[in-house]
Amino acid sequence: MQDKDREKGFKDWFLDNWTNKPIFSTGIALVVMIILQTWSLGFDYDSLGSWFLTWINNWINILRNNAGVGLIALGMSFVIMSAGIDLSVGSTLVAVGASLMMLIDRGPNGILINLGIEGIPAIFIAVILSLAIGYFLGNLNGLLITRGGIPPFVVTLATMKFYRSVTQHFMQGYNPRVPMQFLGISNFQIGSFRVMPVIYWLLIAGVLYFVSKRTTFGRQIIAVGSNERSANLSGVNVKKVKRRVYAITGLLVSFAAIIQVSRIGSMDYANAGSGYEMEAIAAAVVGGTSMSGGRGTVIGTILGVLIIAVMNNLLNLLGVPPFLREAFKGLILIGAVLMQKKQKSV
Amino acid sequence: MQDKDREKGFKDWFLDNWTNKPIFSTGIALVVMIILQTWSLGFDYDSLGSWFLTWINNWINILRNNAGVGLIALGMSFVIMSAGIDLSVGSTLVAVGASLMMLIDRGPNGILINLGIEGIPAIFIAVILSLAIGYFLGNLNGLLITRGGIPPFVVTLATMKFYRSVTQHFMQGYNPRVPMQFLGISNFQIGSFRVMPVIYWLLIAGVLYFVSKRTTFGRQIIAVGSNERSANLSGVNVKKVKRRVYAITGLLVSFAAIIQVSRIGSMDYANAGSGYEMEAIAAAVVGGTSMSGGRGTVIGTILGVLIIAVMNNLLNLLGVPPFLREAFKGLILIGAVLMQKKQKSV
Amino acid sequence: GSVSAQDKYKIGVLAPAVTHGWVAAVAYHAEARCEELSDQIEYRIQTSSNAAEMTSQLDDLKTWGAEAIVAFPQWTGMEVPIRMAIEDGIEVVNFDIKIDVDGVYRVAGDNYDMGVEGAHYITDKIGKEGTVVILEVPTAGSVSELRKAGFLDTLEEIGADFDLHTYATKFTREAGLSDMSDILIRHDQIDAVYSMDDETSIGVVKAIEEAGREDIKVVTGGGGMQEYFEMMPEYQNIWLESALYSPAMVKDAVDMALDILKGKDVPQEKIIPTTIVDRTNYEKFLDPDSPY
Amino acid sequence: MKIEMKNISRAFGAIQALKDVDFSVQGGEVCALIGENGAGKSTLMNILGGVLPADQGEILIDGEKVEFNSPAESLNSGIAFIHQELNLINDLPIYENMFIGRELKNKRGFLDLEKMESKTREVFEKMQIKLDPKTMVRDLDTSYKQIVEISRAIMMDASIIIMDEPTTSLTDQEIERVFSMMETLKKHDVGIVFISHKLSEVMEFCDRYTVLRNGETVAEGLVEEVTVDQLAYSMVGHEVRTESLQRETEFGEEVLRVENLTFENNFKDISFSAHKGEILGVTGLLGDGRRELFEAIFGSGQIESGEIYLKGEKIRVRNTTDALQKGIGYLPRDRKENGIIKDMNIFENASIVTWPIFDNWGVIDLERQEKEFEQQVKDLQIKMDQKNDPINSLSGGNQQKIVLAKWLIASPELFILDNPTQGVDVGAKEDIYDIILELAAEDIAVIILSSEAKEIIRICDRSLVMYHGIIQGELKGDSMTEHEIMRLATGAQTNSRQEGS
Ligand SMILES: Nc1ncnc2c1ncn2[C@@H]1O[C@H](COP(=O)(O)OP(=O)(O)OP(=O)(O)O)[C@@H](O)[C@H]1O
Ligand SMILES: Nc1ncnc2c1ncn2[C@@H]1O[C@H](COP(=O)(O)OP(=O)(O)OP(=O)(O)O)[C@@H](O)[C@H]1O
Ligand SMILES: [Mg+2]
Ligand SMILES: [Mg+2]
Repeated sequence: MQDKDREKGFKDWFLDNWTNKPIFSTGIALVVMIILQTWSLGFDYDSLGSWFLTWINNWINILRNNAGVGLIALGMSFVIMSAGIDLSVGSTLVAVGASLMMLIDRGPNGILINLGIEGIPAIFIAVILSLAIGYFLGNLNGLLITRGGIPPFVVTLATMKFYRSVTQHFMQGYNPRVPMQFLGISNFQIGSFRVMPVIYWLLIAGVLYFVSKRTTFGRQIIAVGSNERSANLSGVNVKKVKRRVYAITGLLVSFAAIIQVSRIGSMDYANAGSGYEMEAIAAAVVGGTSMSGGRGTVIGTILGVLIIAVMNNLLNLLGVPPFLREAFKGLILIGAVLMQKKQKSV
Repeated sequence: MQDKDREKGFKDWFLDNWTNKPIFSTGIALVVMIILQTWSLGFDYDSLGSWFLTWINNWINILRNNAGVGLIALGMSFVIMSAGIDLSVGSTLVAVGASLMMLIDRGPNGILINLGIEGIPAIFIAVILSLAIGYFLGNLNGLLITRGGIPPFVVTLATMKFYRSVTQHFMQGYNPRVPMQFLGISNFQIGSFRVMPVIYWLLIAGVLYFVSKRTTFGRQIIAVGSNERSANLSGVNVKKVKRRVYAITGLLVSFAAIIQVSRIGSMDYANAGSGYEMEAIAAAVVGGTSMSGGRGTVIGTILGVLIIAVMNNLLNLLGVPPFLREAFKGLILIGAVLMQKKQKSV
Repeated sequence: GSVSAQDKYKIGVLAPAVTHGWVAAVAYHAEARCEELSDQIEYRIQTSSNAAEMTSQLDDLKTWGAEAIVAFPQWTGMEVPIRMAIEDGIEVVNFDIKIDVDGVYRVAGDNYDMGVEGAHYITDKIGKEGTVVILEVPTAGSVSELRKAGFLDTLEEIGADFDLHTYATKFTREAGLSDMSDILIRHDQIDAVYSMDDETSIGVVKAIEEAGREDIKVVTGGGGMQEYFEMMPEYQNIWLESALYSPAMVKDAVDMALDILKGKDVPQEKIIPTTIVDRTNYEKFLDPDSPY
Repeated sequence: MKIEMKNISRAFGAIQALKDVDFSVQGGEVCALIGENGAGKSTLMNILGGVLPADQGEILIDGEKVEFNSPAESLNSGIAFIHQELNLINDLPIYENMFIGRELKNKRGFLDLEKMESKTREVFEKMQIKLDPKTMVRDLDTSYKQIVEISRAIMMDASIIIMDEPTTSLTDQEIERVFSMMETLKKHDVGIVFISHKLSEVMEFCDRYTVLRNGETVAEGLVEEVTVDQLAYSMVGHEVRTESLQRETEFGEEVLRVENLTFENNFKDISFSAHKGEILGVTGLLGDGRRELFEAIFGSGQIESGEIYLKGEKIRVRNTTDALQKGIGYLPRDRKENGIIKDMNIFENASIVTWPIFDNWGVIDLERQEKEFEQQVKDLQIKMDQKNDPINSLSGGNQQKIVLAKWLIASPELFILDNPTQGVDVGAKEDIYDIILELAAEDIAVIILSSEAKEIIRICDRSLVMYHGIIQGELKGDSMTEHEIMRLATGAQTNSRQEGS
């Protein structure tokens, strides 16, 4: 009797969370995918230790490879929560990456080296300046949207073209050389694990979680995205909130650029970051952010990034026929969202 | 005195239209760009005749080259008006194009030829079937969105991957040969002008204009996109309207695929139609469609397509440095939208 | 149509949109060469991302009055529009992906041959047995398909008995890095990686390094990227190879177009054979001025 | 604090909404602002609230000239504003909505959510509102939303509170509580501007009144010196009928019968029927579940068990389109969220329901729609400029008339009206009652949902009173009194044995 009761207790708890907490069902979707993934790693009871090490390494790979997009997705989810969109993230990444590399370049054109600044101070200054540049570019998006009264889609489509194009134009034919020390930012090892990007991602996500829950700005993003008119009538400075959301996204993109440059030591201006806008939007939406604004969470977005990351990882591990890989991605994407709590329609 | 009055009349008329009719200001933006473009063709008073011929030919090129995207943009604007989005248009184009080519293929695997059907009947059947396939693929998007309760962004991102990937998988290494007669669909000349695609575009746009203004379905799209709840409580079958919007977009993409295949005589499954979703969305938004639904017009979208087309044409004619071309596109895009009536903010 | 006889020739270049490093380098070289020749020619360079867009640019070049066109698609299926251009009396020089139309001049490396050379290189280094990972790029269309076909056909011809695993990736170092790190998890033993592009290969090498793996003996590449060349001597345990398909070849295509307009006698086809670069000979190909 | 508005004028295109209007209010008094629909009340207050700029005129606070360019500026000088249409953030919980724009922070500058929640709880307790402050506003019914808005304004420590029709979806019980809160505020020297079409409220609660008609002040003075009839007269410019509408008619056959309808906790085991020519009222307090019940009958909500019979035939209503085709009409409450399509013009809003009914092969029959529309504009005396002006350019009451018009054009056999006279002025209210009576005379079964007991008594032949999702009792004829309704609505058992029919 008691047993049955306890069982019912769990079932009720589960159903209650399932229907009322979107994040819960997103989490379940992720768990199901992780089970699939674990199984595809060929669980082997005899050599549990080495199997587990592989499992851990696989996860560190996943997290490290997605730290950059993960940061961008967080910014994107704020933008979408405010009922906007930012297509320029990939191009901002390239612009910031190029500036960063020109700053720390050890070649003849390196900016800081020509000013006589080298070593750790140079790296420090370059990082700060890159963050400032990203913030500035994001802020520019925000200004065009709020002061110019142009739809976010158009503004960021335009700057997406502009930022990358100008970067390519100025960087054509020049390959900056990044100093070895700089690579430590991402490649520093803790034990035998290269987990720095993961740590940055989680730290920043923690800060943003706090910002979204516990600051005026964080809550006003939701107010503005949910009902701009009501927010304005309640005395919220709608334009300021919107502008800041884009600026912060620019800042997060800078972090991603720093991680990316310090990880690979170089950047391909034509291609780096291309398609990140779609990946970031997809992660946010899979994580429960509503494209019409007002709804979304930091944790949901992180889960969304992980669902997409595990999906890519899974397909590589399973060795799906290359030309069908994207088809499977499509199926998994729909499956993962179907598994989640249904949107209330009408 | 009278003169001044008349002047004031014009000014008032202009200002009134400018502030109250979004299409008017969009039209003005287009006119400004056409003036720039005309000027860039190097107006030459001495050889007016040949200059004019060049001008006309240039315009026929613009229209012909944008008929496909133009059709897709019309579908997209309906989708966006209903507060949805369709990212799968490019992939649907490839899927329909491949089916069409397999149907009329003159090689060993050609479907209709193997059934003993050739010539005009084969072309006729192939066209009808292609339209049906496009309608079906669009309808599938619609069903997943309405029955599955999955956000349009996720559904069409998934089918965008799925449709192209499956097409590539099946078409790998096979190049169908399109019969010469088929090329006539797009290449038939009227006088010395190859204008068939333009005619198709304008005819279909005319029908859609009527649908959007005068039919129950057309007006219900706006109702659904503006306030889904109110629409539902007014007896509108919201799910049906939404599903149909995607199906019609699929149909329009089929028309675009037929035009494209009959124009170029082949299709590259990896690249064809890639980026069309962005171009179509951009055209719709530049033409005054609101990303949050409820607002948009057929004429606005056509103007949007033309603004973007003239922009590309202008840049090609001016010979902007290739790496800066995209930067100029970005600037013109913002300029064109800034020139339009400002969105009322808050 | 061209109106009056002008003293400069009008040459148009149709390039793909710069979606990855090698293509960007081609666009760079094409522009640089046109600029050098600017006392003799007027030029326009257009970039596009698919056949339909390239076709409309072709129309725009006609409007502008191009007499010759250097067409450099990254996709198949430009035959009909190019045939129409030739019918309108425009000279066409084709670079890279083949446009199969009578009357087209052609300057190119050989994508198929790059695969052939890759197969020879790998069997040369690891013998005819072992595990080989092929990284193909479905999104790149025929470039990838040709290289892969050359590779597989040659393996069969040689009679190599590899355990082959094919994966999809992209021509970028980020994709190379992230996909390769998954592949390394899945396979405990890999002897060689057939990668088709230097950008991908840079990511692959980075993934191998991060995983601390020592079983991989060969990583191929394609294109001819300075950064990759410089990595070659740093890895003494892995043979880093690149099948050189120099983006600078596009200069020959521009020159050929000019020669045709000048009425000089030019060969219909100029195929530049694939050159293999690895740590034994990379120094010959280092060029501090190269953009790529 | 004393606020004076002097010589205020404001035009919207050709319409002169305000002409040289003076208005004032000061701490410790409640000033009623009344007038028929479209008289300019909301416009005047929007100018004071910084929502709209005036074309002309000035605003003085304690004799000093001020200018409000945004709602924030007006708020900051101590003016709280409850707008005619709900203005809450659906995606935030109640307690955060209470503090939007002036969030409480702790010493380190972070949000003090706990304090915001407990303060909200305090106010709710004072007002005897049983609401969990953590509930998402999205999940609240209109009446609860209105209560939240009022509580928010009350909590703001404002010197002046503008209330633009604050009580439209509240029941008498809540209205009483709101008034007692306001009484306290008044004692604390807060000034209140009170806009309402319920003149009894004005009489009961206000000190002064100002009447607007066509954008001009037509009367002002002290409330104690006038009668309801005088106020009504100066609002609409003619006598307003007050006699009872009770009528003696035979009802026809049964149109709707429901048996044991149940959905979760919203409504349980509901059985009743409605007949041709009958006007059936359904009332109750907040949370009685009547909206859910009738939305379900209209095909927009869910049903767990039970049956619906239409003209004796058992039916299943799959969706609202199906309901429309079967001859069921439903006028929802809360026009902003459920009734209006803001991107469509007046004419389209009035014809959306009938597009599929009148169309030829999918093509809208414009001529017929226009004819019907003109008729409704005349019957309902809708005050508007061009029929293709945006719906938002109409005053609140006129928007309500448009929403009503779209269903009248469809002429359903069974017509459910939820709060049909929300925000409608006294004159037009009578017109709407007449129309409802006419419908009944044409053998249509009419069901009216209302929280106003007076309205139910005035017009209905029979009424059902709901309590927590069940039908607590049925009242008819002389037994239909405010007292009896209130008794049932608060859960008391019925005296007679007339169970649910
Ligand atoms: N945004 C607007 N655009 C055009 N006209 C408007 C606008 N807002 C109000 N009006 C017009 O101004 C007049 C006054 O409207 P207002 O909303 O002030 O009326 P009201 O007295 O509040 O009426 P109600 O009792 O129905 O709420 C009306 O004729 C209305 O149509
Ligand atoms: N905020 C809430 N918290 C808890 N229960 C609620 C809440 N709102 C509604 N309910 C419950 O849901 C059911 C339906 O309530 P609802 O307010 O929707 O009915 P209604 O017919 O709209 O009432 P009214 O006509 O008074 O507005 C009731 O059982 C009520 O107790
Ligand atoms: Mg009003
Ligand atoms: Mg209620």
